[in-house]
Amino acid sequence: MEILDLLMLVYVFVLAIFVGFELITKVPPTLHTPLMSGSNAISGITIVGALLSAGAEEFTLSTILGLAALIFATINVVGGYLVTDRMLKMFKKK
Amino acid sequence: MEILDLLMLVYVFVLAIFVGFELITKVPPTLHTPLMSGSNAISGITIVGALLSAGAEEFTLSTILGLAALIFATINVVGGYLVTDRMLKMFKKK
Amino acid sequence: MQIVSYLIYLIASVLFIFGIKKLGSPKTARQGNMLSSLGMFLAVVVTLLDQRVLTFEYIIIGIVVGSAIGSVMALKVPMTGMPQMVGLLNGFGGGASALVAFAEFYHLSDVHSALDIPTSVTVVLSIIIGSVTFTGSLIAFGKLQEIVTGKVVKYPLQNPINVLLFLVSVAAGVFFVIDPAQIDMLFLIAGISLVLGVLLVLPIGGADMPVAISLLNSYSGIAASMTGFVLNNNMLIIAGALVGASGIILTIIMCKGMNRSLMNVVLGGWETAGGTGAAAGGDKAQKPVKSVDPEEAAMLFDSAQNVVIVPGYGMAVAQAQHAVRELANVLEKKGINVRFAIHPVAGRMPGHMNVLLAEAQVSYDKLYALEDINDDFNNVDVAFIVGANDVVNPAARHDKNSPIYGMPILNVDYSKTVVVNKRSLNVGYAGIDNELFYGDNTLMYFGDAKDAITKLVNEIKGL
Amino acid sequence: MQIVSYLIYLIASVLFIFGIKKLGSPKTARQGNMLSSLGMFLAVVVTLLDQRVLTFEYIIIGIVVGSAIGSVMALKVPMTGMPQMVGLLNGFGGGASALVAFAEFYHLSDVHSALDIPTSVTVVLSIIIGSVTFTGSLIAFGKLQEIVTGKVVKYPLQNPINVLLFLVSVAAGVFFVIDPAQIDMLFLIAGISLVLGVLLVLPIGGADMPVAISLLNSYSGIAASMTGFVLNNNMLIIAGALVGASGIILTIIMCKGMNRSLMNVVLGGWETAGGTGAAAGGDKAQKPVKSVDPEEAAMLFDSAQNVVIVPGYGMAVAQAQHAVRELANVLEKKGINVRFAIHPVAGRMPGHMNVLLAEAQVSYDKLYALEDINDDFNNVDVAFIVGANDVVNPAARHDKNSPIYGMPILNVDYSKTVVVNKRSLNVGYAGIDNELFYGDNTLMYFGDAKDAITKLVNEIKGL
Ligand SMILES: NC(=O)c1ccc[n+]([C@@H]2O[C@H](COP(=O)([O-])OP(=O)(O)OC[C@H]3O[C@@H](n4cnc5c(N)ncnc54)[C@H](OP(=O)(O)O)[C@@H]3O)[C@@H](O)[C@H]2O)c1
Ligand SMILES: NC(=O)c1ccc[n+]([C@@H]2O[C@H](COP(=O)([O-])OP(=O)(O)OC[C@H]3O[C@@H](n4cnc5c(N)ncnc54)[C@H](OP(=O)(O)O)[C@@H]3O)[C@@H](O)[C@H]2O)c1
Repeated sequence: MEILDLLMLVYVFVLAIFVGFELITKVPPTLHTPLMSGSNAISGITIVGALLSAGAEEFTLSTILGLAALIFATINVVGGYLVTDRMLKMFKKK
Repeated sequence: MEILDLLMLVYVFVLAIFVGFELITKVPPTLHTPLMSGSNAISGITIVGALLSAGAEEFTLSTILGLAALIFATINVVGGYLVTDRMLKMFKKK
Repeated sequence: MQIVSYLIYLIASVLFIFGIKKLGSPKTARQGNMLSSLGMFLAVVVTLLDQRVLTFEYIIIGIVVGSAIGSVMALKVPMTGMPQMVGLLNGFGGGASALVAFAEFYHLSDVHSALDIPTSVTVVLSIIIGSVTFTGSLIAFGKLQEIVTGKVVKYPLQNPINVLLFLVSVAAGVFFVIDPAQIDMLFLIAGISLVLGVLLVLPIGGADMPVAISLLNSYSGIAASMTGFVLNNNMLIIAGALVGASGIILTIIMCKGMNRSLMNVVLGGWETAGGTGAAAGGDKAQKPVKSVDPEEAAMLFDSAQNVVIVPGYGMAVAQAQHAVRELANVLEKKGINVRFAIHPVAGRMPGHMNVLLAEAQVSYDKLYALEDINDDFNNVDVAFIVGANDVVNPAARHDKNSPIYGMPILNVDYSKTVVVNKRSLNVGYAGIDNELFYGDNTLMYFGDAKDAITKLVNEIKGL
Repeated sequence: MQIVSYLIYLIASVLFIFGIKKLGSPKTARQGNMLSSLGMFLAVVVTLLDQRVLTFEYIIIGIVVGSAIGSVMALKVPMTGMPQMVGLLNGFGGGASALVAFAEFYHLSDVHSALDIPTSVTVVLSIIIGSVTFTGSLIAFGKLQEIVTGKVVKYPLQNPINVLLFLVSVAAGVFFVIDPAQIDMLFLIAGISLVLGVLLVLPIGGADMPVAISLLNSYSGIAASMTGFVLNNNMLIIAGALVGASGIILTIIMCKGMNRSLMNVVLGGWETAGGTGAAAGGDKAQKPVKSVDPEEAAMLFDSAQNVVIVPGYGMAVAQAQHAVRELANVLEKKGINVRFAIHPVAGRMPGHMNVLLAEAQVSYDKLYALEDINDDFNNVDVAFIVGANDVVNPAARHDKNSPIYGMPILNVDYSKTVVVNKRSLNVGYAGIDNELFYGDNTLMYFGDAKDAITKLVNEIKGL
């Protein structure tokens, strides 16, 4: 990877921080707990990295690490989205 | 330019649109006229492209076009920021 | 070296973002504009250090000439001329984008034999958008400055011709992308786009120009982004995207406020828009209105506790903002509570009234937005309408056949007395009659806003 | 092919953004969460089509096992256990990031001879952040679940040791970047970081855990972004940045609400925090309090017009949300106006009370935020405090020496009568006495919230 390519990624990072900041300051306190668990589920996005490592052709150390990472990340993703949905299902106006 | 590099730029574009959208919807109606002229000044950023073209070593068609572009863009930038500042200077609370 | 300039471009982008963020409050807005211009300054300085920049003579000429013209324009324009000014500056920005794309094309074809596909596509798009923005903005400027007719211009086969021109330029673009040596295609595209800019804006009514300008502003942002794609420069893309978003959002706000679709505006829908209202003149004479002279009006104000002033386009036309401010001062000295109610689309561009009143040094915390004051008109003794019309038309609330039905209006008719200052019973922007003028609690105070209010102030002072 | 997957990654990123955007309102929040999970699904599917993925057996095992564990956890956890749950999930996320960085290192060093500098830097950062997040979150979970001591743990040279460990891991990181063949360095870094995670969270008081968890959540987002840098994948960077921003903002909100600096929390500042408050017990006995029994309380409620219920951490401990909802129902049936006042840091995590009341099916439009109800307490007949303490402590308004001075509180003491339900006069989270309990218009209604309110409801029904 070239330093210039890295800088490209830094641009994306900085912009995404801005987007995140603006959107999250708009979430009302009522929804802060689901926000916490929902954004936590998003952080399970490393599942993508885990899939790449766990799916390598030969079974190497990399695969084992990848498998462990995959299990961890899947727990984070599936657990996070489900529990958030469970909470949000309860928010009702009558 | 590779298509993949182009996609990189598309990411930046999409994120910047989101940032712009979130920030601009927060600007109160009071400031909509300065917003219009201030953001117009920012659109003079093509001055960067104009500088690159106008500063080429040999005097070619590209230089002439660049010079014209530079004058136009400078008018946009200088005029835009000055007029916005003139307006904003007037917004006072007493 | 390139790394440093990339980093500084990043800083400039962040400054643009913060600049717009700080425009979110009148307190920080000026600082925001300065941050944004600092970003621009950094961007220019870094670019001058780029290895591609070898001679500085033309650059100095360009910057000096451009800055001189820009400064003079910025310092000379009267506040009432803001819509035109933004339109004109915008045109220059669009023009610059198109020129840069051309220059870049020449430069690249000197260096490489052929352009690759993404580059040639973005060159074509830059030229199309930049050229349309350029001539379109000039026409918009001309209309507002009354150099070009403000009327809705219609000609046979209008839309088919525009579509045809557009398709031809797209086709030419495709040819160019397939064979980037065909420079004629670029000229063809530019020519057609310049014509298209004229044809697209000409049909739009003069009073609809701010919408067109805001839309073109959005285009010029997108044109800057396209240039960013050509030059592979993130900062241009970000800055352009911010402007693009800003233009489109303001356009939507205006259309919503006018209760019309963008299509309707762009296709020159309302032929009556901005007209003198001869159409609605028919039954006007029949209905009786009550009118007051300066003395009677002064007495009315004098006995009020709570006054709300509602400015509209007429205040801008008459340049009456200073007189209005004088009125507010005089009333406040008498212990009367004076507030201003600002409708989101009063005047001819978003925030128009706010800028004028700021110029006349009215403190911005006396300016109330529609939703903040509308429930309070019941408690208002005198609502004073200065050159506003559509934004206080009660038909919007109940008359399903009215073209402005559904548009939110200021409920001035709920106050105890309404005093309306305008020159006649003529219609406003939407070209429709206003039942408010015939209301039981309405008094018309005819005259040019500036004159009439100056007289009123003198009367009140004399009491 | 790669173009398609880049595009779909872009779509997934946009879905995450929209998902969080829609969390801005309770009406669209659920849909937002679904959009976000759809984004995740797309990301997974596209990755499976990547040319690097060649065998699916381990993937299937991983997904099945992970999904099973995740679903069971998500469906079994009681609503009161949310803080722990988030902490635990968060730890898994951090662990996964560190493991991926390792795996990627092995993979890359199989393919190329040496890693380039940006890659090795990001590998090191991923491992540090991921490992700290992993063990830190596990300790936080343990503290909340009361497996690990909830006390503020202090040991000699605490900060020097942490700084030293951190410097050692940075030094090891530098060595690794200089010579990426030194795999031992990576193990050293991982080991130290795992220890550091434990040492950093252990000193923090149990009641401060939500702040720690939120901060670690932010770290795990940043870890995901780092992984994105390693894999050169924008989507990971974007998703990670969103999470990073979310975590840090929630952390700041909590610190502001508690009127403490982040440093103070992280360094385990308040030793008394979450304690039983023996310290403040001294002069408590002297001052007289008035207390009521269920019957008297019921009569009070019965004669009220306007009731505001203020829930706090005690409601969560007692799981009294259903009883509270029952109370509101009974009162409403009698024509009494019942509202809930929710302090921003009531309970132990942001939005804690809202989730519990939502679970008990209280409509969210009956829940008022501090700024929306605070001016109205003058008109309230009975303010009923259920297991809240610090968030209604008037000392925050006037006692400059109080640790919570300056923190915004609910002005319940302005209502005609205040009824406080808790088990004793013990202190709450901040470990300070509450003068509200001794106020003239305050009545204490002692007892566990669930029991006490159930009794109250029965009495009211019997009236
Ligand atoms: N603000 C925006 O962003 C924007 C953009 C595009 C369109 N618009 C449209 O513009 C309209 C704005 O409403 P508005 O109520 O402000 O204006 P309006 O409805 O256009 O009415 C303006 C009134 O001012 C009077 N006037 C003109 N010159 C005057 C003078 N010298 N002294 C006193 N009065 C004078 C005119 O009546 P006389 O001729 O009888 O004096 C006219 O009826 C809306 O329909 C809106 O949709 C707004
Ligand atoms: N929400 C957040 O994000 C967050 C995060 C970190 C820290 N905090 C802090 O947490 C505190 C929250 O304030 P708060 O007023 O909600 O809670 P609090 O001040 O901690 O007080 C809770 C009270 O509930 C009572 N209680 C405990 N169990 C009970 C039961 N079973 N039945 C009835 N009452 C019971 C306790 O008194 P008895 O023992 O006498 O019953 C205690 O005084 C603030 O200081 C805030 O800064 C909040």
